[in-house]
Amino acid sequence: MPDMTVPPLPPETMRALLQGMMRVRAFEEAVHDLYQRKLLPGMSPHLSAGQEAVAAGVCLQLRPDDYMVTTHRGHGHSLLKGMDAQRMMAELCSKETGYCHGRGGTMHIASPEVGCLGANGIVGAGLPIAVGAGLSIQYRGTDQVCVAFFGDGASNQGTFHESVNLATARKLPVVFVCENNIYALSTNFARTGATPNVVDRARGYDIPGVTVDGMAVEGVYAATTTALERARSGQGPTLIEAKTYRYYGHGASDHRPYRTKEEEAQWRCSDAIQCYGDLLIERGVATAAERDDLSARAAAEAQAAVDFAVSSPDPDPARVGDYVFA
Amino acid sequence: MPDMTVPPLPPETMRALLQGMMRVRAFEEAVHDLYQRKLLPGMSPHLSAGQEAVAAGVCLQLRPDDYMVTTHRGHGHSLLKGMDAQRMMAELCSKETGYCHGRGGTMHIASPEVGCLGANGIVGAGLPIAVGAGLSIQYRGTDQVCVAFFGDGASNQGTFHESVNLATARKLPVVFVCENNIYALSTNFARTGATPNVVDRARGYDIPGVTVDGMAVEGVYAATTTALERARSGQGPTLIEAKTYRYYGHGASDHRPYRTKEEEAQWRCSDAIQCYGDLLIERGVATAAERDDLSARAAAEAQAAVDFAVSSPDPDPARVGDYVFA
Amino acid sequence: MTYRDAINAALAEELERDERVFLLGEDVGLFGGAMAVTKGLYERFGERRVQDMPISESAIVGGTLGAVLTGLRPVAEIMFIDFVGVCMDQIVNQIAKVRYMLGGQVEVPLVIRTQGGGGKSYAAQHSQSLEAWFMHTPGLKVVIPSTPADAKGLLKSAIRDNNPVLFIEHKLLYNEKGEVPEGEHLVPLGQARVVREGSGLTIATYSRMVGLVQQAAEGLAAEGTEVEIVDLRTLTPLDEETMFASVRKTGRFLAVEEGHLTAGVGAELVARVTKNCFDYLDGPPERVAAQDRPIPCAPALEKATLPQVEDILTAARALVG
Amino acid sequence: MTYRDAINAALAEELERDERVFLLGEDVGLFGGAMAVTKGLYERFGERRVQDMPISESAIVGGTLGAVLTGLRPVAEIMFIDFVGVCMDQIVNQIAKVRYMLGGQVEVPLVIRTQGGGGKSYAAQHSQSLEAWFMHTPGLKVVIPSTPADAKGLLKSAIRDNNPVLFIEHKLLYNEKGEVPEGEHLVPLGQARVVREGSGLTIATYSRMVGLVQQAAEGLAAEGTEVEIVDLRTLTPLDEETMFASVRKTGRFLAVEEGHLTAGVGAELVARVTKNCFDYLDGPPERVAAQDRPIPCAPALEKATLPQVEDILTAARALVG
Ligand SMILES: Cc1ncc(C[n+]2csc(CCOP(=O)(O)OP(=O)(O)O)c2C)c(N)n1
Ligand SMILES: Cc1ncc(C[n+]2csc(CCOP(=O)(O)OP(=O)(O)O)c2C)c(N)n1
Ligand SMILES: [Mg+2]
Ligand SMILES: [Mg+2]
Repeated sequence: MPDMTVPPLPPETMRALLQGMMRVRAFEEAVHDLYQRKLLPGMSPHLSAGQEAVAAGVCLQLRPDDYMVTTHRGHGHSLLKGMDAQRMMAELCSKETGYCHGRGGTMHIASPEVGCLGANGIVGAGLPIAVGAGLSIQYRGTDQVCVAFFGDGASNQGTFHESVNLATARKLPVVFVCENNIYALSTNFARTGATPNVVDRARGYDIPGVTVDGMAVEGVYAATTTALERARSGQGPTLIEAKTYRYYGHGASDHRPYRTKEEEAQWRCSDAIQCYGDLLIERGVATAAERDDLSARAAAEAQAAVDFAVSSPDPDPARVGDYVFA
Repeated sequence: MPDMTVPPLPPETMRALLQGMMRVRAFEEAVHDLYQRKLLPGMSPHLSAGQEAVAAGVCLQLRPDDYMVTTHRGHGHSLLKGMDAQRMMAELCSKETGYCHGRGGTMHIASPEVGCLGANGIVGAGLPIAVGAGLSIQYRGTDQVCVAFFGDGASNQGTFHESVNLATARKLPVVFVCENNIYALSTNFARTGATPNVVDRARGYDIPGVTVDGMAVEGVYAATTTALERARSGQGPTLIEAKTYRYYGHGASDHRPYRTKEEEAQWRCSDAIQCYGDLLIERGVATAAERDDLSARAAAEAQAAVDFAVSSPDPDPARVGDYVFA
Repeated sequence: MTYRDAINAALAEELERDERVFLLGEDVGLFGGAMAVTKGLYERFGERRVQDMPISESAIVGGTLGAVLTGLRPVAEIMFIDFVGVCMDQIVNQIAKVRYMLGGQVEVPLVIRTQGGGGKSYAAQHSQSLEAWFMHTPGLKVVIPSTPADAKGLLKSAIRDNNPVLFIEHKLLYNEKGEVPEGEHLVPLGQARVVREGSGLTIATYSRMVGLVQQAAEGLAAEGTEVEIVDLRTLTPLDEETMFASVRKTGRFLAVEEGHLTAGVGAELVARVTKNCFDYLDGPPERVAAQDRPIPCAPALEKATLPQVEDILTAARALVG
Repeated sequence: MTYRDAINAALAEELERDERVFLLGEDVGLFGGAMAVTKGLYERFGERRVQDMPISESAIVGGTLGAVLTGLRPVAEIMFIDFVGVCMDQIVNQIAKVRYMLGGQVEVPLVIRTQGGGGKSYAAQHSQSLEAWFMHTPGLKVVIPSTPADAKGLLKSAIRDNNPVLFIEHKLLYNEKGEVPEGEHLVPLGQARVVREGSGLTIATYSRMVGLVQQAAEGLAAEGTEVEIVDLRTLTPLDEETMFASVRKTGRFLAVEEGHLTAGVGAELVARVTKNCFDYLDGPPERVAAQDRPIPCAPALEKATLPQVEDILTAARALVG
C-alpha cells in the first residue's frame, strides 16, 4: 500500500488523473458501442473499462521519451502514454488513417514515436520486448524507463520469469505493472497461480513488490513514482500489482459465467472515476461543474475519434503488400 | 541446511551412499576415458564427476515406481535411479545394445521402465515433462513422486517458472532439485540470476526452499527425505538447491578459462567420495579395506560396461527407419 | 450436427470409453473452451478429467508428454495455433522425437487440439495456418478435418492412435453443419477423401479450403470443367496415392491451402505430383495459397491476402485453358 | 581464412563501424561463443558491446526487438538452431511481423545468428536444419552461407539491412578455409551464386550441401555430365531467376538440402522451377534431402539419414539417365 506520508499531489495533477481516467472510460465505451454497432471488424476488443486508475496512475507520469509495452487490453495505456484517440479509433476500425493503416487492429496498436512500443496478441510476449528496451536504455546511458503492463494470467507464462530475472540481474530500468483483474479469460488466478498474489513473485527475485488498490488512482500514482525513481537511478525493476477489475467480459462473446452479478456490482461500487471525482469535490479540488466539464470533454474526444474513424477511408487493397520489408 | 537432529542413517544406507557415489564416479571416468580414446561418437559428454553426492543423496532413496527427469548431465542420476551401466555405456557408444539402440546417445538416455523419463538436450525442457508426471500421479491417485533435476543455468528458462508454478498451484508430487555447479557452460550464475541463489526463487512460490551442501551426501539425503514425504503426502513441491561443482569442463572442448585452477583445487578438497569415505571409516561404519572393495566393485562395474559397450554391434543402418511411429 | 458439436461428441465418447483419456488446456473446463468446443464436459466428467490450466503452454504441452510416459492418454488444447510459438520446443523437440530418440521404448498417445485459419479479421497473430511447419516435423501426425463427420471420426482415431497427433480445427468451420454418423464413427488417419469426382482437373486441399474449392468447382462445372476434389484430411501420414490416381486421370493439378505460399504444404504436394505423375501432366501444377505477408486486420486487406474462391477459379481456368 | 574467422571479422568490423551494433547471447563474451565464433570481441569491445546472457532465449530474442524499437541494431546468437523452439514466438510472431502489423511505422534492423546442421553425431536435438520453417515465415530474411567469403559479406549486409535476418551458419563449415576479400566486402542479400557452370543438370543448394554437390559434380563430370551448381545463399529473398535461367539451359533440376524432405526448402524450389520452366524440363525435378525421421546419434544411422554425396550422385544419374 502506498506510503501515506507522501505530500498531497498538486491539484492540477489530481484533475489530470481524473481526466485521464475519464478519457479512457469514454474511449472504451465508444469502442464497445462501435463493436455493438458492427462498425469494428475483427476480434471483439478487450476493453479496460474498470481498470482506468492503473492506466492513469502509471502513464500520466511517464515522460514523452519513456517507453511503454502493453497487452491485448491496452487501449487505456496507449491513450494516456500519448497516442492520439482519433488515430487509435481509426486503427480499431481498420481504417487507412489508423496508426497501423488498418494492418494491426485492436491487438497491435502502437506508436513507437511516442514510446508506445506495442500491444500484443500473445499473452506475455511484450515482457521480453520491454526488457530489450531496458537493455537499450542502459546501453545508451539515458535515464529513460520502460513500463511493462501485463495481466495476472500473463504472470504464468515463461516470458514473465525470463524478463523479470534478466531485468533484475542487469538492474534494468523496467517497471513491471501487473493489472490483476482476478481472471485470465475465465480462469481465476487462485486456480492457476502458486501464490494468492502476483506480487508474491517479487520475493523470488528480491525486488520490491508493491500491492496497490487498482481502483484508487493516487495509490497507483505514488507506487509508480517510487518505482520510476528507483528505475531511473539504476536500482533496477519494481513489480507493482494493481488489484483491479474489468467491467466487461474478456471479449464480447464472454457472458461471464465464471463470476457473479454480486461480485460485479461490488466492484462497481468502488468505481475509480466515480469515487475519485467525489473525493476531489470533497477536497475542494474540483467543483461538480468542473467534473461534468471534464467528463464532457472526454466524451467529446471519444465522439470525435469515432467520427474520424467512421468517416475515414478503408485501406487500399492494392497497397496490401506495403510494409512487409523495409 | 539439513536438520541435524535427524537420527543417524543405518550403516547399510551409509555404505550404499558411498557405493552409489563411487559407481557414478567410476562410470563417468570411464566415459571420459572412452571419449579421449575416440570410442564415443558425437558430442563430448557432459560429465557429472564432482556432483555424485547429489545423484546418490536423491536417487538412492527413490522407489522403483518413482519417476526421475534429468538433463544433459544426467548419467549419475540415471545410473542410481536403476538403469543398467552396461546398456547405458552401450548407448553412449551409440551401440545397438544401448537403451535407445544408438538413436539417442549421451543426451537422450532414458528408461521409462525404471522411472527414468529422460535426459534432455534442451536446457529446462525436462521440467514440464516432470510436471506432467506429477499431474499423472495425482490423476491416478498413487503416492509416487517425480524428481526433476536441473542446473543453475536452466533456472533462467521460462519452463522453470511454468513448471514450478503449475506444480505448486496443483500441489503436485514433484521435487525440484537444482544442481548449482556455479556455471552454465562458462557463465557464472551470479552474472545472470536475479538472486545469488537459485533457492531464493522458492520464496516467489511459497514453497520450501532448501539449500544443501552438494558435496555432503547425508545432507542431500536428509533434505530429499523431507521433500519426498511432503510430496507423497500431497503437500506439493520442494525446491532443493545443492551447491556443487563439476570437475571437468562443460564438455571436452571446454578448457575452462572462466574459472581458476585454485577454485578447482579447492572444490576437490571437499570431494564427496573422499570425504564421505573418510567419515565412514572414522565412524567405524566401514574399514579401509571395505572402502577399497566398494571402490574396486565400482571400477569393475564401469569396466564391464565399457567392455560390453565396446564389443557390442553398431545399429544396423537398414533398420534406421524403425521407431519413428508406433 | 456442427463441426463444434462433432468434436465435442468425439471428446465425450473417448472420455467415456477410456479412463486414461483426459483433457487439459486454458479455459476448457468451467468455461467450456474459448471456442466453446468443450462445453458440458467439465460438468459431465468433473475437474479431474477436464483440467483448466494456467497460461503456460510449455507446461501444458510438456505436461502431456510426462502424462503419456506414465500411462495416460492426454488431449491438450492450444487455444490458437498461432500460440504454438511459445511451446514449439515441447512439440517438435520433445513430443515428436521422443519415441525415436528412445529407440522405440515408448509410445506417445497424445493429441494436441488447436484451431487455426483466418477470415475473421483477427490480424497477424490470430489467423495463421501453420500446418506446414508440422508437416516438416517427423514423428508428428497432422490431422486437419474439413467436415463435422471427419472432425469426429478423425479425432476419435487420433485419440486412439499411439503416436502424437496435432489436430488442427478451423475457426470458421465450427458452426458448419453436416451429417455425422452416430456412435462409433472412426475415420482412419492417412486416407484422403474424394469429395467430388471429375476428369478435368485435380484439386488437392483440406480444412476450410475444401468448401471454397467446392464452390469454385460448381462455377467451373458450369464452364465445362469437371473438377476432382481431394480432401487430404491428414497431412502426415499423407495419402499421396489418391492424389496421384486423380492426376493420372485429369492431367492437371492445383493445390489449394490457406497457409502462406512459400515453403507451404502446396509446395510439397506439387513436388510429389510432379515427380510421380510427370508424364501425365498437361502443364505445370499450380498453387493457390495465402500471400507471403503477415495477415492484415482490415477485412479488405485480409481478403486480398487469403485465398478466395475467385483465386481458385482464376488458377483453375489458367490450368485448363 | 576460416568460415569462423570470416564471421568473427564481419562482427568486429560492424561493431567498429556502428556504435548502435552490439552482440548478445549465451557465452558469447568472456568465453568467445560455444562455437568460438565471437572470440576476442569481448576483450576488444568490452562487455557493453558483447553481452553475455542467461539461458533465456525468449528474453534474448525479444530483447533484440525492444532494442531495435529504441534505436539499436542488435546481433543475437542462438547457440543451436534446434533451440529456436523455446523462442519461436518472439521470432515469428513478434520480430517477423512487427513492421507489417504496425503499418510500416518501424524498421527492424536486427540479426539472429545461429548454426545448424548435422554430421557430428549430435543426435536429434542438436543436428537439425530448420530453415524451411523460416522460409515459410513472411517478414523474415533467411541467410545461409556456404563459404567464408559469403559468410563475411552476407553477415555484414545482414547487419546493415533494415529488416530482421535469421543468419544460419553450419557447424561443419566453421573450420573450412577460403579466400575472403579484405575489408569492406559486402554480398547483397538475394543474389544466388553460380558455383560451377554446366549444361547437363542444374543443382540448387546452399550451406554445407554446396560442398557435397561440388564433389558429386566432379564425379558426374567424369561420367560426362556437366552440372551447373547454384548456391542460393539467401532463401528469403530467393533469387529464383538465377535458378530458372540455369534450368532453361540444362532442362534438368535437382534440389539438394540438409533439412527433412517433406515440406522442406526443396519442395518450394521444385514447385517454382516446375511452374516457371515446365516447357524446358526433360523430366521431373528431383530432391535430395534428409530422410523424414529425427536425426539419430549413431554415425552409421546419421549417415543413412542425412544426404550424402552418393545420394546426390544417384539422383543426378537418374535425372540425366
Ligand atoms: C500465449 C497465449 N496464450 C493464450 C492466449 C489467449 N488469451 C488471450 S488473453 C487471455 C487471458 C489473459 O489474461 P490476463 O493476462 O490476466 O489479462 P486480462 O485479459 O485479464 O487483461 C488468454 C488466455 C494468448 N493470446 N496467448
Ligand atoms: C534452450 C537451450 N539453450 C542453450 C543450450 C546450450 N547449453 C547446453 S548445456 C548449457 C549450460 C547449462 O547450464 P546448467 O543448467 O547450469 O547445467 P550444467 O551444464 O551446469 O550442469 C547450455 C547453455 C541448450 N542445450 N538449450
Ligand atoms: Mg486478468
Ligand atoms: Mg550449471
